[in-house]
Amino acid sequence: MQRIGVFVCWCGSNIAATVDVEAVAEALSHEPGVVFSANYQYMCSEAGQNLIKDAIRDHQLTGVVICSCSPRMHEQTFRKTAAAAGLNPYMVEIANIREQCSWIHKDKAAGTEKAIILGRAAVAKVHLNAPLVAGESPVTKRALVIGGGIAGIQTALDIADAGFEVDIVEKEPTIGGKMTQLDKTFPTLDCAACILTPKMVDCAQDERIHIYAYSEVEKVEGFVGNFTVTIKKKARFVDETKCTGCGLCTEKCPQKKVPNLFNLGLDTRRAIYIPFAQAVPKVATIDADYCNMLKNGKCGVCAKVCTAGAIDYKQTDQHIEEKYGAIVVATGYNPIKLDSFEEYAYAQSPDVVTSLEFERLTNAAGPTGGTLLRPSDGKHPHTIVFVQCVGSRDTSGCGKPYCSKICCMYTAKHAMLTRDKYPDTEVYVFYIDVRTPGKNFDEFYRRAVEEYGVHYIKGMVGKVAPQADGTLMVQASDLISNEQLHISADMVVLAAAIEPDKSARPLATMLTASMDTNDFFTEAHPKLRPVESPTAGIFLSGACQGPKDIPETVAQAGAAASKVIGLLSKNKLTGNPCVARSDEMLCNGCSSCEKVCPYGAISYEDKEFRMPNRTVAIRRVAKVNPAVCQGCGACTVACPSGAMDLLGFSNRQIMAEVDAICK
Amino acid sequence: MTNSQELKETLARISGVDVRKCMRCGKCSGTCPAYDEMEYHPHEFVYMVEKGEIEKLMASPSLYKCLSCFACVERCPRGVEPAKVVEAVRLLVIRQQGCNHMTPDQIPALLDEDLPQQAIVSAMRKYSK
Amino acid sequence: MQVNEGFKPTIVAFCCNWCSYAGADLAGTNRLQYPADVKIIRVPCSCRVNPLFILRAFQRGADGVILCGCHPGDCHYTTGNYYARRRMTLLFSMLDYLGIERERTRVEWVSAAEGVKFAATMNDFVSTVTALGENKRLEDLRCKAN
Amino acid sequence: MQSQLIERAKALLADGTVDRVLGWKAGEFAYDMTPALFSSAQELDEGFAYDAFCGANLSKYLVKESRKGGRVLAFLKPCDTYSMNQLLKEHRILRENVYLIGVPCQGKTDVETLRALGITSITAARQEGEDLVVETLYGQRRIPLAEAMAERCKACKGKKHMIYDERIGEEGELENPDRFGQVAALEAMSSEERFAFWRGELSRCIRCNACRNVCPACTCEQCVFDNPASGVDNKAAATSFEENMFHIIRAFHVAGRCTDCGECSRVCPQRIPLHLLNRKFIKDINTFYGEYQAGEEAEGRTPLTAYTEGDVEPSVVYTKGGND
Repeated sequence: MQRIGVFVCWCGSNIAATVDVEAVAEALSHEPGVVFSANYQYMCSEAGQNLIKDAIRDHQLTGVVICSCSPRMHEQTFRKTAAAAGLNPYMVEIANIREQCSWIHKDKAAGTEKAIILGRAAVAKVHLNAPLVAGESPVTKRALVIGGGIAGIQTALDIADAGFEVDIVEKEPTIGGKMTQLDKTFPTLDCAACILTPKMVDCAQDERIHIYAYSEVEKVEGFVGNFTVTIKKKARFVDETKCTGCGLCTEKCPQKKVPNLFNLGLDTRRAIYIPFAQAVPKVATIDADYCNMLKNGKCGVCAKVCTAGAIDYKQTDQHIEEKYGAIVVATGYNPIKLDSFEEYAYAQSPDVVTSLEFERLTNAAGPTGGTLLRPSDGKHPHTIVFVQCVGSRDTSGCGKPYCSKICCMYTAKHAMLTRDKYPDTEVYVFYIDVRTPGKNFDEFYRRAVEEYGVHYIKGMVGKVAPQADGTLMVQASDLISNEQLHISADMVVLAAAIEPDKSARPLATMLTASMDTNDFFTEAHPKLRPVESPTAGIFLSGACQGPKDIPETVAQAGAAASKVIGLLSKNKLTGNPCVARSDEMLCNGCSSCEKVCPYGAISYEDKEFRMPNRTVAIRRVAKVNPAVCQGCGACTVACPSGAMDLLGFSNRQIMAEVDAICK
Repeated sequence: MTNSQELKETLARISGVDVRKCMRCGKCSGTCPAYDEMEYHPHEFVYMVEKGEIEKLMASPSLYKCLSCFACVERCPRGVEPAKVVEAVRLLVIRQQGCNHMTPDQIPALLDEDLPQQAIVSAMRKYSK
Repeated sequence: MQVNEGFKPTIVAFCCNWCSYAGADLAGTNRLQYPADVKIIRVPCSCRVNPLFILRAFQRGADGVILCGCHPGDCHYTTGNYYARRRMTLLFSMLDYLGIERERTRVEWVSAAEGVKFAATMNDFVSTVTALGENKRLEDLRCKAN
Repeated sequence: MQSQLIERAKALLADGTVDRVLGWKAGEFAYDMTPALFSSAQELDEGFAYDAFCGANLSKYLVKESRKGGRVLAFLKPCDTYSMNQLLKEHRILRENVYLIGVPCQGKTDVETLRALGITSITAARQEGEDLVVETLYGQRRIPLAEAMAERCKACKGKKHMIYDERIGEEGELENPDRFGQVAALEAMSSEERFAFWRGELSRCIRCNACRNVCPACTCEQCVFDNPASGVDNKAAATSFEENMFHIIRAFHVAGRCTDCGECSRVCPQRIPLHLLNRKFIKDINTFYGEYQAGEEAEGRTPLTAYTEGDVEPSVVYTKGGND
């Protein structure tokens, strides 16, 4: 029999006004096992807590029931109080008589009666409580960052700066991500490369950071603090340790007609290539789809010219297994495909480009050397129309229902820079709304209008029609002057919506991290835990969690890093002791529990059991890994034999509560 | 219920369009081939219905300028379907002229051999709502 | 529907810790009234609720049992409420098949932000069960005698 | 057929493939064919039988037999192979320790069915073409097989074996009987009528546990109803509630796993149509989550250990008026 103490809190008048706290304490004092019962103005106050501690010691209490506010509010407080008095913290139960009683009832008699019943249920539960001790697991002091864009780079740098080892896995041959393709960055207009490449170099030079470029995550096992990840290092047919990045091979390769994806296919490169001059690692990669040597064994020029002897046509994919304590997802975004927006003639005319293509066309390292020229004829455009919200805020099924967030600002940037460099160019921006919250953002947009004379027109483009003379007829509505405009343009720039990278969905499955319907990773709490995934040990950085601009991405990257540092600086992780436990005497080994476990916490082993007449039987039984189990209880109901139970919320405890309530 | 509210509800029923989904981007009007012929343009149709100014629309010749090409329906990013609103306002006018519903049992009497099947079906679709 | 004046039903509400229990707390914080007949049992997740618990409640004299969990897709444990949904659908259908009034059982998804929905749900459920009167088809007279 | 089975069993015993045989033998009377183990040719000759009364599903016995060492031969009728697969899925039978022979079945009869046809004092029965020939103390009776078949055989899932190591006879075909007519009829009743119906049936329950003990899905190491720690232990139903609860929980525990073999109703001494509870779950599962037949596969998830994001809400029970 437990020795239970009941403590009824007044919460000032919050409880005491509609619940007769004295009557509750008195009624509960007669419950079986209750040896002490008291009421007090504020149980959570220091004096209140001392009252509990003293009672635990003086009356040798083995269980405590607090009738107070919601356990979501003060369960931790009272558990600590009990622990301080030498009682196992899991011997404390809370009866919620504030949020779920005094605050919702006006009639004092009814409130008091209900409070007594709730207290009785808690007493009935405590009778069946057992001391629980949280399990501990070690922490591998190494982090994995998946994705090497600005988000991944910043997270890795911050983690490394705190003294921990970090690996970056990047699927492209170089880290840097989307930001490497940008020309200038809003709202300050500093050049993207100038602020990004030093960070890339820092990554390469930091001995605590290891970059797996041209690699992908293939398998993830384990749990917070103890992940085992298999990384596939794709064959680049160049020995990374030997290649000096001199680039000679990329000049001599005879296969010249490979679309240059770094420039979004606006020009071509060779079959062996280094994406751009500041690539990290600066190592050549052979594109197996185009290399004549790999395709039909006829060439070998790159091997001949390479003085370092780095070319290795026989290289194969490598699989590396590494252990990590934390994983950061930084898989980023891509502009959506514009196939379903025929009205903008993107596929028909090379002069209709996406904003990212426009970035390349204005970038000094881009296909035109930074001079803005029409892709079709290489002439200077005199009229440019920018269209916003192409596929954003689109619920028709063609695009994305959300706002892509970055388009208003980069379009203002494009328009402003165009007018700055080519004042003879007329620039129109068609918008639905201009959304510029952010420091110096609205000022930036207004400068485009007021100082640079960009024509902002409220309305949408309905149709872009390529004309015989090479111009583009843009038909659009001007909602303010209530007229339909027909603009003869030389170029049209589409602000395509952005979407999570395609690699995110299979990765989420590997990580058991949840995603929303748009394939953005879900955060553990939208406001209070914005950089953590609900799956312990998985953190989110950058646009994989939602559309973000660079400052926001860097801020989130730092936040994710600090969460990782917090985790890795612990030597041991203390788990939640309310986990599932299988009674092997009852277990059938049927695998029902394993199938419903979202965490892969259940495994099976063949175990010997002594049977009557000195015989031994081998049975398959379930085993729960307490470090992985999160305590949802799905397995307990899936189990037909009742072998699986949940500590802290056991079948018998819940039934005792049911009985007490229905009495 | 006021007349305008009643019209609004009838219109919502006939057209099946929720005008509140409109985010006023104007793409319908940007796309409309008959724009210059109209007094009220596609986006105004949607907005005026929302404001309850349906009688003004019913009186406007704009109604008959819409070609029912459905370009606005095709391109609306919110799936508002302005052309269906226009069609529904036309039907409201027809209703007011007393040419009300048609029920399936009225059809046999109206048939003649030269009438194309498609016309019967369209008429049925139009007058049965 | 006839309303049983004066009849106070016993209602057990199983609420998942992460959404519905928090939704109930929010209803309290907002001082939204619902009858004291509802008594909440906190469970970690809607998937923790075993059909046995529901039958047990009826056995011991409950007149209605309601299960509240996170909205499908929002489960703290990602998939718990999906399993709960299937289990409860089949269980309730079976109870109905056995001639137990189907209105005595209910599942409602209530998020932590839906204090208003929680209170409204409970008000509605209590009035439905009150109208049905005492649970007689699935009862254990020995338990009621106590 | 019987001699063919005996010959094959003898051969497999002789060549050491198996060391014992699970089959049927006559009990007290000719019509109570009972599962039995045979470990020699002599025992087979003396006792092994396979006739129209051999309805018992042998798969459940393999849960224990397959763990005893050695290898056991079991004869499985088409419907028994579903239970076999389901038990393999649940890792209850060690596959390497069993040797399965699929045997043909034209449908089985039982004494209750024959009694209802006015046939008593049975001494033997055999199939002759489309007829069942029953020998009784009062002479021979000949009845069309379709009439003599047990209730469950009239809703036979087909003559195709789902799993076997070897098969005797031709491969059968799947059939698509109307299994849910009675369930639908109940659903069509009012709530009060259904309650009255089930009370009438379940109140006859004497808690002999025959349904549980014969059920191939009820193989728990310890049943929750026998386990004092489960909180629902209950050896004998004392109230109407407990009569209901036992059958609701039993049906729920086997939901998604029940192959609809019909053994529960076959063995019930009180003739309670227990299979109508299981079929209700099967019907609901098919309607709500798509056609599913437990035991068709030896792997995969059952409907209650799976989900889709778009599953119906429990409120379907009120709105679709599921049961009326």
